Amino acid sequence: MSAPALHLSDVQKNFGPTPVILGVSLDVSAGSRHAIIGPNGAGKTTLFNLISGRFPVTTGRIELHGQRIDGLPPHEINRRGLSRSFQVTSIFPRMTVFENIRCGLLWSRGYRYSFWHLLGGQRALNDAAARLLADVNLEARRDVPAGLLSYAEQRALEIGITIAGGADTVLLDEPTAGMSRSEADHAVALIRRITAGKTLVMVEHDMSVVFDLADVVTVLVYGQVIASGPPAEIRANRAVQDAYLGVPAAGSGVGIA
Amino acid sequence: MSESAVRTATRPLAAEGAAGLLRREWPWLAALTFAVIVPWFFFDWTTGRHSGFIVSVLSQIGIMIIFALSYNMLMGQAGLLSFGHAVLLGLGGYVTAHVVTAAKGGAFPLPLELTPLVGGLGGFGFAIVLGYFATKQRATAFAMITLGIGELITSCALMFQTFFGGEGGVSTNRMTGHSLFGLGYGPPIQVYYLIVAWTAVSVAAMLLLTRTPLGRMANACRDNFERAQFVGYDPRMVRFVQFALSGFFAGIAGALYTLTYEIVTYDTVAAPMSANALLMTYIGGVGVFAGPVVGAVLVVLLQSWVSLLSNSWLVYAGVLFILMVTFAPGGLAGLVMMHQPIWRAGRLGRLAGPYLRLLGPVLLVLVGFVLAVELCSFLTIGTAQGKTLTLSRITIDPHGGPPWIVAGLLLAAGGLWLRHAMRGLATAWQAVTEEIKTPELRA
Amino acid sequence: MEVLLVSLLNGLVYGMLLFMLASGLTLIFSMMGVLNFAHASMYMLGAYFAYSVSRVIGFWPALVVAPALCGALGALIEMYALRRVHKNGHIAELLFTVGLAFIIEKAVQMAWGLLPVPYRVPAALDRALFHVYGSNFHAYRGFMLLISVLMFFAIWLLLTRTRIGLVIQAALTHPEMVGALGHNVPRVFTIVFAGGSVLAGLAGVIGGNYLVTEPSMAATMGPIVFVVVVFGGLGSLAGCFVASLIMGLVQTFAVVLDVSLADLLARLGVTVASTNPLAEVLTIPLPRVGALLPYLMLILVLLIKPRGLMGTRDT
Amino acid sequence: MLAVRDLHAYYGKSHILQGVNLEVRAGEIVSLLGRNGVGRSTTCKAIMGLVEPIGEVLWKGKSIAGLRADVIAHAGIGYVPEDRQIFPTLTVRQNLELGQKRAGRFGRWTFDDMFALFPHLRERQHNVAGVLSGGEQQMLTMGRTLMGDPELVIIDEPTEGLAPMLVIQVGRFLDEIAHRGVSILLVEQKLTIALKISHRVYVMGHGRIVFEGTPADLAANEAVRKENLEV
Repeated sequence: MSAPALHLSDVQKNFGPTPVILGVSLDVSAGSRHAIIGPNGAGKTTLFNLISGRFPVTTGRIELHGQRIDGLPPHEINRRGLSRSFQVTSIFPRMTVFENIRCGLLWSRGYRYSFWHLLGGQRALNDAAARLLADVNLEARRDVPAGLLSYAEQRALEIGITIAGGADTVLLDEPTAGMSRSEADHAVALIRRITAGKTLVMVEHDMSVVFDLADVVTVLVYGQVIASGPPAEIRANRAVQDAYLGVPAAGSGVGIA
Repeated sequence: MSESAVRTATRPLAAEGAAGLLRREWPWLAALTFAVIVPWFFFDWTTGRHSGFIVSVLSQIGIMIIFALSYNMLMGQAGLLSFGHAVLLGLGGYVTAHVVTAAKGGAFPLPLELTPLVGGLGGFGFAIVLGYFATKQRATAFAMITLGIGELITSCALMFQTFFGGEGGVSTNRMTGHSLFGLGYGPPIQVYYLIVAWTAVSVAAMLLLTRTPLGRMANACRDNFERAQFVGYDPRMVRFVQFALSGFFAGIAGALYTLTYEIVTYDTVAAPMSANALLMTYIGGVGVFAGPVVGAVLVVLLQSWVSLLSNSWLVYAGVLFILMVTFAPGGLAGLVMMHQPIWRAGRLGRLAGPYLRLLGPVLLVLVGFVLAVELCSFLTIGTAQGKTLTLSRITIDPHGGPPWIVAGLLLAAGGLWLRHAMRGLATAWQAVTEEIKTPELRA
Repeated sequence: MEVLLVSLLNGLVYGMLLFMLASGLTLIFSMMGVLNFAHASMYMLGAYFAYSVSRVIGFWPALVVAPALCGALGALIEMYALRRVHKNGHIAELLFTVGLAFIIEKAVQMAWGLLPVPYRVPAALDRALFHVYGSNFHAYRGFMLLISVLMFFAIWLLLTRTRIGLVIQAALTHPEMVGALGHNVPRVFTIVFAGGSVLAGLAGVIGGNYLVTEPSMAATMGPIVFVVVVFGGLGSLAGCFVASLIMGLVQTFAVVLDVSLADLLARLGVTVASTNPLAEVLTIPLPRVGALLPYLMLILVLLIKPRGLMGTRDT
Repeated sequence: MLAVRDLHAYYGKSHILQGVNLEVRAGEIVSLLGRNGVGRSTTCKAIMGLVEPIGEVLWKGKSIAGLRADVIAHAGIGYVPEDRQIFPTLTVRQNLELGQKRAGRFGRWTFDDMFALFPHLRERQHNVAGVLSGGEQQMLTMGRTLMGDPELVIIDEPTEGLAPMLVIQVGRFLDEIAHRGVSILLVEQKLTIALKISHRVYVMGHGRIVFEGTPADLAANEAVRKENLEV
């Protein structure tokens, strides 16, 4: 069995005095679709920031396909095939939508820091960018500065940039946040199609998206993993429901959908 | 300069090539032809020579265009605010001076036409050394390191003799006798055309640079350096390469400076020159590629014309800066761009009226302000230098009452009228923008 | 030995003067988030106002009037101009102060002429305070030290013990929240900007006659104050205090120690041949290199610790 | 007491609030629920004048839209931000002091009330606020806003990132201030608290209010919960 796409062993993170991640150990097998759920402020985004190298780990190890990546700068990790999106949309606002997507492609197509290639003439690159633009359904907004897009369109662009680099491990942080039902459905279909054969790790609040897409679900509460397994098992898990609702609500009868 | 180039590339290149280039880049070609023919308007047929003042101003404009554009490679393209860009210009100039002197001494037959390349490589080399340290940081820390480097090199220039020639600087003689076209480069007009050639080459190169992977990633790092990291680019390396290339073009400007004035002193590396780069680029417009060109032309013209008449250029530059920063942060090019949606919707005519009404009060305030400034300046500095304030042959006594009253009146009346006209313009602008709510803005 | 003690004292005096200038700049930076290029101009104005006022009503009243004038000017600038530029972003604010510095420099030349102004140390303090090992310590330097130390405690007490001080400290990091709690934040910004100008003005009053009062004094002092503020750590008063002292001592000792790199190498047994291309660099004596040191230190510290000695924020 | 009609707001060019209408009557507890990114925090900031509001915001019949935040605070509205924004360099007690509109003027709440509500803060009152834990910071920011004696408190996601035990304490805090006659506009993620203590509930969809009613109505309305709320 090849090394897991992602292997976390006893990862801890403190911000000043307050511990945020209290020893998380997690394996994501290659090619699997893994969802991380948990109440607001449980440390999901912080975990993504540790894996992607945005924040240094306080203690513990993170491995990508068996190679240690904790401590590497984000661009090194990205070049090894791990790409991530952000919970708070992070795009290039003053560049057009087409250019945003193309920036995501540049490194993987080997252009590196070239100042001798004229991008206008790079037919293969531009066609690939155009295809991606169609995938994320933003063709109509091709030459619009990304800052002018609506919230949901920016989220779609965010996903486009993340998958542009062709990374085999994709981390998506609340990809459907703020989207309407129809927009979310389209995004889910896109994610399914684009990450076929790749390893997907996703933070998501919308339970229908989670149970629709994920084959493994990990529940993170207050910086600790309290359960991990196939969706059906998690849904039935009593501890998860309590932790999730905070105090078991008396009489409101609202459980996990 | 949006990505229309992509569409033309898909059609057969040969037939499209020339026409497409012309259609898209006509402003640049028009500017180039203008630069070539303008000295001949000032040609004195009797003596068979061009007016020295005009040629020197035009040469300075050419040099400053390259310098301002190289500065905008950092500020506008990569979002890096540098307070020491003059260092790259000056060092390029010093290198050229030494190389030209060596070439004249017969060490190696370097044609003068290629010396700007030498200056460029000098600038490039120093930019790599200085850039290695400066681009480790960004934003304020970067700005402070460049300020430090600027002051450091300026002090060195004053102190060390061998390379910088100390207070006196390094002089050289451009007539090395080596030239590709057999030109002696004695008369300044020949140097001017060399400058025009190099300016055209540099502008084209920097324009194309904005369409390369590095150029685009520099914009990406400006907008959101964290996202750039997550698409595989090390923002520090992007800043470093961009800084080095910017040093190359600043070096070319430095070389042309040396060829024009045949002397390089510490003020080519000092803070005022860096402030000049900032002034030209910001007033021209940081967000538009051609902005710094407009800024360079305007600032050089203003500077050379005003310094002829008065010695308070600094006040005018300061006021110009403050007005631009408060009312037009996007610079002149930014202002023009703001009118683009209205122009595209064909409603620009509606604004013509308010703009014309604006002209009167602006002139009034301008005259009042200049009068007041000149009165003050002649009150103290003028008397010290024994000059008197003459306005079209009427000598005005700064100590007397009336001139001050006139200045005060002009300013007050002009100010009120201006405020009224501005309000008129604002309402007209509001009405027009309301009408043409472009589809993109409607979410 | 006595050279050491005297230079130590002089270094302290110069350091404290730098602190008075730099402290105002650090406060304004933590509030505006951008460096105020016109701060050294306020220092210059303080000296010139003191010169004019002291000629009319004497040095002691000028000690109060001149900084007050600078404060008033600072308040006007913040309220009627800087506040409007705020919405155009940090770079616009910074360039506004650059334009302002241009105007003030020229206005001073117009008002007081191009040549240095004879702004002298007041007679009462123009004598030796005490002798140390044969050379005497000038009374005026003692006075400067006294004023700057008093100023240091005044700022410290104001910021930590008074309500307005707490509001300022809070507004420096969370202006929006302070507003939402019912405090008039724009007024706080004006107070901080005016306060910074008062400090710079006061530094001008007591520094102007000690050094030289001339139109280019802002341009010479400006970069050094930037170095101190950034070296100490942007936004940190304590860092600014330490950095000012270090800079004061370095500048003073550099002038005193007449030694060059070549001498040091010679002590290590390496003689520098005059033909060696670096000969000039190695043989240049320290006093002449004094002007370089602050910038060398700035670049070094920014590379090792981008936030400076005790900085809290880097942009 | 507070009436918001057809409120719009923009961040740069993106149109976040697309016509929000809501009301809070005297002594009432109203909850504002909805997904991340639908504009709940923006609504609070627009009312508080921290973001430029386009539309009508009436406080006791008088329009306060677009006034400066401190003027609105003086009118009697308190605001507890989602990211707490405690003043790290000041002590806990000094943070509370800054909550008071005038020096030494105590409205309904004195220091002792605060320390009674949050015993933890009494021992830590002279510590610098920067070293407090997440929960303690949440208590401090709520206490600080109360010190200004507001008639209406807008609280943005007080339970975010808090351990279950602390969530209970926040619930108790909300009950306490309601009893002392302070109206509350609560923006919350967890349905538990919101449904338990609110008189009325709004649910926000895409920059717009998509549901208004009592907690019981919401519990019964499967569709709205499915579309707009995640658990």
